[in-house]
Amino acid sequence: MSLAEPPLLELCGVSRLFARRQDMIGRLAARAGLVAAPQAVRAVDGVDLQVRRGEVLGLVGESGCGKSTLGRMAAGLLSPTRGRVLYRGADFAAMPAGAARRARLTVQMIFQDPYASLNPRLRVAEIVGEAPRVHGLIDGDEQAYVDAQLRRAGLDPGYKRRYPHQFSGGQRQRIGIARALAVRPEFLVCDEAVAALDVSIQAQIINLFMELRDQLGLTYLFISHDLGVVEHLSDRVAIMYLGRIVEAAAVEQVFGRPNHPYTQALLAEVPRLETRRRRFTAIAGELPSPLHPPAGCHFHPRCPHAMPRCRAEAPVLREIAPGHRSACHLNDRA
Amino acid sequence: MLWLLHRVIQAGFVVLAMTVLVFVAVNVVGNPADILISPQADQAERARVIAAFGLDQPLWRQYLHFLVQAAHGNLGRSFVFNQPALQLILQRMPATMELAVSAVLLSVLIGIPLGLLAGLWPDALLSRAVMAGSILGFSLPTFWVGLMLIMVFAVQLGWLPSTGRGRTALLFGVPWSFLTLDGLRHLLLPALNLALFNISLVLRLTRAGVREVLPMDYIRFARAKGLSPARIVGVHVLKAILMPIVTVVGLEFGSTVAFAVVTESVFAWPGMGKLIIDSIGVLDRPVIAAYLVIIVLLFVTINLVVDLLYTALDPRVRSDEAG
Amino acid sequence: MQALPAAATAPILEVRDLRTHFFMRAGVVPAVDGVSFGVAPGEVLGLVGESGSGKTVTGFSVMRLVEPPGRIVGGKILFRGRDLAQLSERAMRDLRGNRIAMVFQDPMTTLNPVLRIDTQLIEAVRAHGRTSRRAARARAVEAMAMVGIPQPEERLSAYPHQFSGGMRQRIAIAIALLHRPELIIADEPTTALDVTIQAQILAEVQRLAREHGTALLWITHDLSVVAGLADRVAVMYAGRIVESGAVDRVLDHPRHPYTSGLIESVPSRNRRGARLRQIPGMTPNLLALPRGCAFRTRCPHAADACAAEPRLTETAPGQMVRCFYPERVTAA
Amino acid sequence: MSAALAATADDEAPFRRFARRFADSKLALLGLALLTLILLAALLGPSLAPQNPYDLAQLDIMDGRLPPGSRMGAGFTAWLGSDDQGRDMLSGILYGLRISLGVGIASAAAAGLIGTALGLLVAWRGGWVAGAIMRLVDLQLSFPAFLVALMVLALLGRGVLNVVLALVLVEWSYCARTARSAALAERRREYIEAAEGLALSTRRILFRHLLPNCLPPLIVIGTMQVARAIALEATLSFLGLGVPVTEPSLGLLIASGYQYMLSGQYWMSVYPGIALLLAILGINLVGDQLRDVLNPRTGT
Repeated sequence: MSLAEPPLLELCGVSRLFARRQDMIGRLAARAGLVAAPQAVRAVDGVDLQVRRGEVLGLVGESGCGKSTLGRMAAGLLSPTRGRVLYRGADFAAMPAGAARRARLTVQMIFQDPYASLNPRLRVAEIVGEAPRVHGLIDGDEQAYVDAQLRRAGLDPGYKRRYPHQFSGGQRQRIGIARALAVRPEFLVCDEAVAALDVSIQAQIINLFMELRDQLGLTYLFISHDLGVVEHLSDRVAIMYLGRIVEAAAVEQVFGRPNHPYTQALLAEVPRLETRRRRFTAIAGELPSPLHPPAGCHFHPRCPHAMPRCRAEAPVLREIAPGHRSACHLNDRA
Repeated sequence: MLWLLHRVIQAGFVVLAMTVLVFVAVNVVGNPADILISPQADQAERARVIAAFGLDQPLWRQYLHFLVQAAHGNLGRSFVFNQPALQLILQRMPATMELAVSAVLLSVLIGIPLGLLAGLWPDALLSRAVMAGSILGFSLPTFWVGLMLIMVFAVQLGWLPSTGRGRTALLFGVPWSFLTLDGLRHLLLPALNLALFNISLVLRLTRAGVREVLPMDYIRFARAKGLSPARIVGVHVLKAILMPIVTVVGLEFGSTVAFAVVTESVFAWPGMGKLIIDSIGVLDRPVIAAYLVIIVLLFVTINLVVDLLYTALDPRVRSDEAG
Repeated sequence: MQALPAAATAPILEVRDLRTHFFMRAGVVPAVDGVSFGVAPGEVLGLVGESGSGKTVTGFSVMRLVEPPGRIVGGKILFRGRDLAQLSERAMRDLRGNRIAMVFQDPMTTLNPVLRIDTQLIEAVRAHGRTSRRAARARAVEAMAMVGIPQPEERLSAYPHQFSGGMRQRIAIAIALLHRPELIIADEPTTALDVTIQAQILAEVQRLAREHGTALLWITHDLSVVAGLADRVAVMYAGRIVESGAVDRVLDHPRHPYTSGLIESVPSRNRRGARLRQIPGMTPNLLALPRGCAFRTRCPHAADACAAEPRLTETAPGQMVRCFYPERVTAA
Repeated sequence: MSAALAATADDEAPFRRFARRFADSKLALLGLALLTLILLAALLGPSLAPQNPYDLAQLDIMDGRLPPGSRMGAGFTAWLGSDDQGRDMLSGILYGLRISLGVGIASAAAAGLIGTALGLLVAWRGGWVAGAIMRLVDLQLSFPAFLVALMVLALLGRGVLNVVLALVLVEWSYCARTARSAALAERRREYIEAAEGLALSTRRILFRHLLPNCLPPLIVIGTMQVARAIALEATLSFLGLGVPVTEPSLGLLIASGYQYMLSGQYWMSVYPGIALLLAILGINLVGDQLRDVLNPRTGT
């Protein structure tokens, strides 16, 4: 890690709570002790994470672990309840409005659902061209600019007068990519960006992401539940479980020498093409509800190595080898 | 439990808010003194009456007085009938309730089967006819249909009477029309008239529910279990569509009571709706106030009951803890 | 047309030249167009395909649960020698949930949200044969325990929304197992679940199928799941089976360019960070399929001959391929 | 499966697709024809009517209660008869239609604007003001529109403007609720998030992205509201609480003819009633098909 350059994106102790909405009577009843006050859901709980310029950071976790919430905070779409999101060392929230607007453009998001992420009432040309026009990013002819964006995303500009419903899922995802790139970002947050696509289309989009990275020097936060995809295109990987990062390291380390019992279980259970007629054995237990996370280490009820300490004390994420961080009490014993 | 408390407190707020509105509507807009005091009265007489009715007090005092009186069931005397207004309204209430309940029963008994038919076989000729008819049903203005019913069945054909309740019989000390044949004959046309809109509503709601539920995975899964069509429609579909129907029928009961004003006017049905129209005509304010208070209480009760039923029917609402 | 060579024992289900079409306003969609396969007792057949390939419609066709505008327009569905396509609805109902059961993709929507779990289990018990409520309840408890639901007695009186997705899928599987069916059709039952929960469900299914000798038709888009679970695999593309055979044979030596493309585009088959090998083009529009081989517009090996319709041919023992040039496809 | 079939998407432009789907129903086309006819009749009313029924100088009490087809004193034929004031029924209906439609459209438009604006605001901003507005909406929706309108008019007294005011007062809450729920649903969709991520101004997001996508249910509700308002106005006028006798709408015409119906002089009530029915029916037929076509689950 070069000391000279600050990370492109830095999350410092970021938490996000979602309070359950309550009306006045409910609040009064809770204050009078008639009922228990509803807890807030701690979707993201004290996450520290850095993304360096030019790298692809894969963020892996199962549903409800808070990875999408984390991605939205990284993209500036959601403000953290606690902690700071620093972009090149600067906090969006502390910038003057105009500067913040411009700064926000440098981080763009690619969404999961290719059907919901495009405005159905606008033509493709407007979907892609609106933001750069509004922000004065187009020097010459707007149509030529839009054509160039579409072509770069692998779409025929001849279709730009069409509406989103006239495209397939893969093509819609390309439109979403063209829309994001049209405002010249340097950082893309991809939230399950290939999960909804067919296998044969998924490979095309992953390839597109990698081409764009080379062409434009993009940095990615790549959020996915698919370990195979993350392993393929990430430089570093962070594993999330119930709002916390449990392990983060270079991709070779995570997939070669997983440290955290959750990472180990996850890797063991991914079906692979190479393993035939295997006996599936599964870690016990359900994914706990984020509403009532277990005390101590969130993973302890399902962990084969759980000790009394795990029930009481949450392990901190600390470095166990250069560049390899893990949050497990087992590491203290060694 | 909390939920019930919630609803009751909410209902209390609604009633309180409505009494303010009723008070403002009846006692502030226009000068009640003008109505209470004969124009021939001299200044001293005027002052005496104003003091007697508390009209010289500040508004909030007058409102409190109104509230206390209302709580004791005293909402003033009708100028026209010279009877306590509340008593007047309560006397007419059974007739209106009888009419409204009959109309709601008719709408459920006719609406649900026709809606099921139209939902299960949407392309059948009969279903299309039913749906076209239902548009007609909620397009026809109630009062005009009433006139037409009278013209056809009472004037032209002479089959059924057009006005009044007919012979009544006592039950729990209250006169009812549905207990005598003559009363039923009198009840039929107004009940049908009042039900027409609700029949269309229930029918369309049932059909929409069936169309929505039929393509659901759980219906296909029920078929995959090998269940009979009767059980799938009778248990899986019906139970799933029941909630919105119960809600709407419950809430429509209130609307029906309100709309009875129209039907009662057309058929000269001696209920509280006819009374209120007459009272508005002669500005009999205490009666209007009493009617409003009764109606507000009625609606708050209906809403509460509908909520309770809804909770009994939908398990997802009942344990809202998780979601 | 004999599709697959007979397995060691006579197949429990044999589908021959099945055609299920959807009659839409825009035209006829041949969702399933001449599909043949067989499943033997105790065997797991993986039916693989992308969206629109017709794999799900195939499963529903076997259950005779295709809804309008879809209709089975041809072919035979032989279950223990009886043609289900010709069976009366009444007779079919006796088979469904009894001797053939099905598990659906999305556990959140397969259980009726307004009925208690016990109602939904007990009605399934009582749909086939006279059983007292008490006995049916006992059966339900037993089935819940069998799929690994803790405290089945108490949980029976809960409603579906009180269970997680994984638990609901277990309940759906319990319902499928109630009458010890000879064949279970599973339509992507783990796709909507998380990795760790998917592994649990796969483990249960595998154990139950082995213990009861149930035949399994496992429909999925995920080749990796098929690799771990199935004995044989059939790959569908645009309403047809393009390749089938033993799992090892097909995955290690695919002979159809589509199968090969699918396998090669899985990230773990590529060098990390390198460009993935991809199939060009889009999943086809079933209303405007190219003449002849439906895959030829995306195929690297396509030639003039492909404008004609290729037949399924046996390229190796048990391996059937619908391609004119199977020898051009070599394993990577 | 359905997704796979939907992937065979057609290449039609949205409006053509909308028009084609609308024309699917012959009943809806009939409704559209009916509606056009009624609107034309109302627009051209004064030039079509043989008489100005509001001009007392043109009325002759000697022409009173003539059966349909009678010759009037002024020399024209009263094809639909005349009423007790000596008013030609056809002229009365043409003029009454103008009032009925005018009141219905004006009140629905005003209620739609107010309700949509408030509904969007509530969905977008939240906070206690929004909460208070929604409480008010809920409160009002739990009482039948008819009753609220009845009471408002009992307070305000008769008059065309008062009727419009009363109708706006009862109808805005329906539009507000519809707008709010549509906006809340759309707001959660990712294209709104994308627009925020592209740092577009709030005004732009609201009016170019959110509002157009909330319109379909609002159009349906708005259409039905016009029909409802017309029916409500007629009912209130029938009860003597609506428009004044000097400007009779269809409802008032029916009411004044009512007393003669029992003596067989049906035309004074029946013909205005048929006109009223056709107007409401036309609107409802169109609205009903719009609901099917614009439904996000089945439509464009």
